[in-house]
Amino acid sequence: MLEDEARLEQLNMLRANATRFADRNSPPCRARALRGVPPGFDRQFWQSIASQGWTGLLVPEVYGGHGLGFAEMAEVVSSLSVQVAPEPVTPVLVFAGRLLEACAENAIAHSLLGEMAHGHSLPAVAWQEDTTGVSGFDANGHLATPATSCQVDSGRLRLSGCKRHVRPGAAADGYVVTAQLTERLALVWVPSASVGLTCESELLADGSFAAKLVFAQVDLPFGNVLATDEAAQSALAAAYDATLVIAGVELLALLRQMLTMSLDYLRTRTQFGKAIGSFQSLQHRAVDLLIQQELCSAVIAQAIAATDAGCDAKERALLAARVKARCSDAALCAAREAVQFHGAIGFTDEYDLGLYLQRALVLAAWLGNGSIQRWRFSALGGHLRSTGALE
Amino acid sequence: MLEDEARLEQLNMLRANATRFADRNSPPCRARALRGVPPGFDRQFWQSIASQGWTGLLVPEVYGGHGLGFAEMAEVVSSLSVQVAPEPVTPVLVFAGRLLEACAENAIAHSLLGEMAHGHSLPAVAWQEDTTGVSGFDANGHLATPATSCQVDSGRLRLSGCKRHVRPGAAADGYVVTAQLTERLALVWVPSASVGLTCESELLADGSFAAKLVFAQVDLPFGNVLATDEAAQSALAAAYDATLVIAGVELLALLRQMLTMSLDYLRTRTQFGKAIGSFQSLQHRAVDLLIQQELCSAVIAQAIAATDAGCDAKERALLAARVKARCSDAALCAAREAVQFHGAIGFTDEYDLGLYLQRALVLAAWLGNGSIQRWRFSALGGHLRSTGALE
Amino acid sequence: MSIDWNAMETEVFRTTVRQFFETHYPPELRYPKRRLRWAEIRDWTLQLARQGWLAPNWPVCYGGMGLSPDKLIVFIEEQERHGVGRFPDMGVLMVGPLLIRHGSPAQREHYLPRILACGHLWCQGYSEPDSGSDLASLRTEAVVEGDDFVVSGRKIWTTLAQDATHIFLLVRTDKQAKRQEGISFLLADMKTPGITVRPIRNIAGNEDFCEVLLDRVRVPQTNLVGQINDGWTIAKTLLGFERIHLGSPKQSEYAIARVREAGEWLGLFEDPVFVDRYTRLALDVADLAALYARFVDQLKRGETLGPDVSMLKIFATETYSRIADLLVDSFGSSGAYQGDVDLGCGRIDVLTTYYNARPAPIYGGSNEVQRNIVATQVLQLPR
Amino acid sequence: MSIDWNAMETEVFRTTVRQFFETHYPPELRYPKRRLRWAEIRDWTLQLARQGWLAPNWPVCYGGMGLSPDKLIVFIEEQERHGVGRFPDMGVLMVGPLLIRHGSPAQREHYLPRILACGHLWCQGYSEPDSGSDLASLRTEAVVEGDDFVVSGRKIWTTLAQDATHIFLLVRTDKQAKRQEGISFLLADMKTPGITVRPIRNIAGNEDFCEVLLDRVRVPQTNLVGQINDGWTIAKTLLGFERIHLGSPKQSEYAIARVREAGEWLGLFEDPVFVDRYTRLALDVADLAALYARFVDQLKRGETLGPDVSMLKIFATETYSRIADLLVDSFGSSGAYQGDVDLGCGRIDVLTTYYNARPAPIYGGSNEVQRNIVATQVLQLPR
Repeated sequence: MLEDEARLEQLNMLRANATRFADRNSPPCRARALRGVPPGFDRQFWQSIASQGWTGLLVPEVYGGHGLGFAEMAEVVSSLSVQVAPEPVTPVLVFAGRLLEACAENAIAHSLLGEMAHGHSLPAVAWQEDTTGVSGFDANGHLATPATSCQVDSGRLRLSGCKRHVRPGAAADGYVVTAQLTERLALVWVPSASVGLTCESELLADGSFAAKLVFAQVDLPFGNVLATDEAAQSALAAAYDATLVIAGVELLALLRQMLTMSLDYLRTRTQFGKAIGSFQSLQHRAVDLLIQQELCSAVIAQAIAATDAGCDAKERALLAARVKARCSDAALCAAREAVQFHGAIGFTDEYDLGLYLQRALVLAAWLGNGSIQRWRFSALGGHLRSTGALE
Repeated sequence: MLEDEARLEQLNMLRANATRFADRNSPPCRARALRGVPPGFDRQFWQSIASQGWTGLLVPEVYGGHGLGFAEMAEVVSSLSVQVAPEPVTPVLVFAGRLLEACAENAIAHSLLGEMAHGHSLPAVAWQEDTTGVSGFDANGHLATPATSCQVDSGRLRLSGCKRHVRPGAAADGYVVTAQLTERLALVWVPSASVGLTCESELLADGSFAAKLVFAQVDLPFGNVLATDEAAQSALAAAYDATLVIAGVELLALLRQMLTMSLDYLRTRTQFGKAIGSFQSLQHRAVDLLIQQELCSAVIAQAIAATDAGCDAKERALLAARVKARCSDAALCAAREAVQFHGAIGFTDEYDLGLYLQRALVLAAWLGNGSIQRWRFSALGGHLRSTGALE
Repeated sequence: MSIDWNAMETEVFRTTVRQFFETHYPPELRYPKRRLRWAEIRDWTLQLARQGWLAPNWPVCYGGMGLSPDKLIVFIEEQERHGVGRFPDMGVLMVGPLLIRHGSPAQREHYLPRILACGHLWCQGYSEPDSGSDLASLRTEAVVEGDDFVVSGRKIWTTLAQDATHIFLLVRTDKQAKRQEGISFLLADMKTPGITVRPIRNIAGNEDFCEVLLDRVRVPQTNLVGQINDGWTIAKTLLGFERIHLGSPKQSEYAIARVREAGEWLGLFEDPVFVDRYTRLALDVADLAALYARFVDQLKRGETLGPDVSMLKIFATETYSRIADLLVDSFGSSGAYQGDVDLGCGRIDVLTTYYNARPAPIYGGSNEVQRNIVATQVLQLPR
Repeated sequence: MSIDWNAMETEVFRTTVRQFFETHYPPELRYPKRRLRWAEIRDWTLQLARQGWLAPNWPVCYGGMGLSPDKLIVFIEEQERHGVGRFPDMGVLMVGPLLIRHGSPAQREHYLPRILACGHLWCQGYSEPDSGSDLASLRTEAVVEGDDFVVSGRKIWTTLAQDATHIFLLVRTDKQAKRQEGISFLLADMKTPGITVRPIRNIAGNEDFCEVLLDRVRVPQTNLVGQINDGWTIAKTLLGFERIHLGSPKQSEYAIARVREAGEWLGLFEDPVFVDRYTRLALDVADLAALYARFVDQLKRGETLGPDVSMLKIFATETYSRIADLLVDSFGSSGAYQGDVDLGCGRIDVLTTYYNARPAPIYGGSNEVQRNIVATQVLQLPR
């Protein structure tokens, strides 16, 4: 836990800053206006995020960043999520960012990381290949070897295959692509302008975009292989787990906001001569949402502390799956209940609730939804551990 | 449906009679007193059931019964179940009774049926062999070939194996046992006094008993084979399905009674200066139980009408599985909620609610609980049918 | 034209109706994802009108088909089975039966033929921003001035008011009276000065509903239906088929069929966990249909439905909602794709089902209110 | 004897406690299925007393261990981990802390040593037949006559009153005052004439609870704790550790371990549907433990718990209940067997878990009342 008083102090300051920044610069109407208009977010706003130093928050100082931890990243992400800011902070800075950092011995990764830290580049990760995304995992719940293949031909690479569900889609400056290289996993950097790469945009529930990428014999220098084999495996697993946790943070922020909006409505809306919040059945359902919120919060705190402390890979994977499972389901449940609490008004486009509901749909589905993460938890063997661990 | 006005009239009369009989002769305190004392029910009371003509209700007139249908049987069973009468009406009269009737070309079955119809004999069915009972079904949800084997040796039978969950246990006068005879299914009659048969009693939640039967080379005349092969299969399947439906009727009666008791309590018990039944959260949960009750009732009515009309075996099996799945889960849910509605008093032994809860546990588990029946429904292929069938 | 439908064998009638729908209903409009706009459904509606089938529920003498309850149910079943979209049917469903029962001869003579000719399209002005579940608290006011009522207020959740030519309104005509006793029932032309329609876009991006602003709208006193201050009672007589309609298993049946399709295309039936979840819901739908059939039988026997019919609406909409959740869940990483998800072998629109299911427990009297009704009126629990 | 436990390293303290339990606690009494009776747990309790560990929560000066909150939690955790059964601990948990805070010197001097010596075993006389969730409506009355209160009424759900030598009572001493303001706190010897104990058998066949009938029981006025009519306030100060105790994940952890065992023995982990149901609940338990740990940390930091701690009790007991249901379900046709079900490789008592889980959402303030508390006091929803 965050025993360190100084860090706690710093976290509180960061939270206050981030909240102030997001409140001022990113009211929900900003998100509303960006829906469905490619790229689905605002690159200028990304620059102002960069000015806050947040694009480099997780990046070690040697690569031009601030070298802070997940606890700090969570504060930033949470503040932006409360305002449904559509910028791809988690996919770029956490998923791609952690991956690049793990590969930073590679010159390209090294330089990309610096550019990302300064807000000049938006890398994305392309790993899933099927409709549901389930083929992204092997029978033991680990990340599976992809079908996308990478052939070596006189010192050059030829990449062929197809990737799906890539966020932030066509707006990324390039992709860290998982591929098979001589039957081993490789992480390959593919700039978005590469010849032979086509990118199809898919509109998501919240008006943001995901990409379907098709690689037709994309020709790349050999140096674009950022990592292979076990190094690639462990980099990918670590980045994926971290992203699950931060996606959980986003989902929790959405849940919190939906519950807050609902409580405000329940307190003020009157029907049959009294505030509807005085009706016991609604009260009890609101309490059940609060319980889910606090469960999310508790397991996220546990996961962030463990990840920041650097626990072993298995433990980290189990915690991350737990976070994503709990937060995905809880946020969708909150969305459902919030609409019901509000009645018809909650289902109108002009009321902000829909923005949260739609973002929750996107984040719950991303990277593996609650059902998939619960299955992963058991496939990883987590369900057979003794749960009697208070110490 | 029961278009026939005369039959409707007759059903109403039967219901009134059965209700009056059960109310007068079988208050819950009778059931209470019989708990845990072998045989777990009252053979004299069985005689008075016989005097009403109910032991022969389903039995065709040619075998000494009344040849009535399942709709009539349901009325009798329901009235007795409302009073938690512990007599094994369903296991004996429906499960064993239907089986014997289907085998009535066999002389032993013929005579047993007549004895049963007159209340002189209590046959039981022994078919399950494992702890959970799941091995009683094959991968397609049909009744599986048993491991119990029957060898033919110079015109005699030798039966070896083990059967479980046999109701009414040691009190039965004999067992229709499923066994393998030259790799085919056979139904074999084993009198309870047979040499080589040992019977271990298991106490059930409601104070009644089930038997574990061990057959150690039990020697029987060949004529005790009541049916083999397809005749045995279809007799067993039909009897099993009918029993599922009538067990559903029992469960519904328990549910109804638990809801009635709860509503009475909710209307009269005051806390915080008002009847607790005025608290909205309890009201809404009571409504959810009512919905489950009515769903049970609707699907039972459908199943009884179809069974009485003689629908095809597949349709019958699907309906029976649906009935047992819905009624098992609904009754257990009602038991749980009824205790919660009542508070601590509902969990005391002196309050009758416990009798209903415990009987519901027994009946829900018997023959395959809700989860197992839902699985069977899909294994039988029922889940892939179009559900759009209003006509 | 004047066939005695009720004398016809049920199955013959069913076949007749089915064939007509199969022959004439535009295939591209089957199972519409949202309420169709007048421009889309106009041709079909006019064809129905020409056939004399626009108002199956009206008596023959007023130009309807005069169907008995059991035949009417067959008609509706066949509509649902074929996925026939609703036209703006408030005139047929609500205004016609109301005027036949409570209207003046002049009102009947004026309005009924125009409804049948599709000249008048009606919308319903009941709900208001501050009276959702608590309709009787409505505040739109009508004051008598000369020969007119002058109506001011706001109506909301008015289905397809954009397409309507007329609106029927519940308005407050006596502010002193107890809630339900000061309400009257008025008919108004949408072209009357002072009426403004503002479509409301919903989360799914459709504009099924509108807000209708009423600013000193002059409605002739002759447009009052029934007695003054008797509007609540009159409006209540319109409930009937409406109440069972909300509990129809059709939406759930359609949705579970989408899950089945998706399951087959995605190979999910290999996964026992999916099969388990799917089967649970398929059984809920099947058992709902059994319960629905019981209420339909009641109607067929000519009986009226009691407050227990609310059970259907509760279970139907919550089952629908659970199915929609399973559909989203089954699609995994594609579960938040807008529009059709391409599965190679076919396309399924996941989110539209999700969006349609979301407000189902709200519309037509929220499930909370329905549960209150069942608790107090059926279970006789104290208020 | 007077070791400064709080100065000890946490892990050293934990090991010390653990070793003591492992060495001395009777193995056959580990994880008891029901509350143990005095005859069963007596030897162990006396051993704890001899060790000076009977009252870990009392200050050293009164003969307790004087543990700080974090050490006390370790002590409780180790008890739970080893499955140490509760002795009749109302004297230690409730009466001691209460007398230390509100008792007279004479009361402290008389009662505290006797509790520590196990000479006095206390039970709690709060609930009444007509005041379940609504404790403040209690009607047992105490009237002053000479030097005594004369007490008449009925107490119910009194845990193990059969074994108790003394009872502490909430009684009404002012019938005119507002509900909570006319209540006093009395101590009584169970041997006083007029006290009758009637054990109440529950569905599981145990007699954990009793009814205590009070018929003109004379209680000396010196047995009044605190001021007259101040009993409600005094009783409330006893809440604290109690409230988090009800939300402990231990019962759920124990129950899910039984499901795991059953699953392994029955081969159910081959069945993906079972794995799915099991995993869902295992995650509920794990996340409950995470939330519980957060509240425990609050206590360890010496903070008091707010009304939000009720969340724990709600989720803990309902998770427990769901696990018990899964256990019954997993056993299929053996799910209704009384007592141990023999699985060849081992035995599991299915119904005892089911029975223990059933009233968990009722005891200690029903979950309905807990939800009311959270709704109004935490979520600030209107009453």
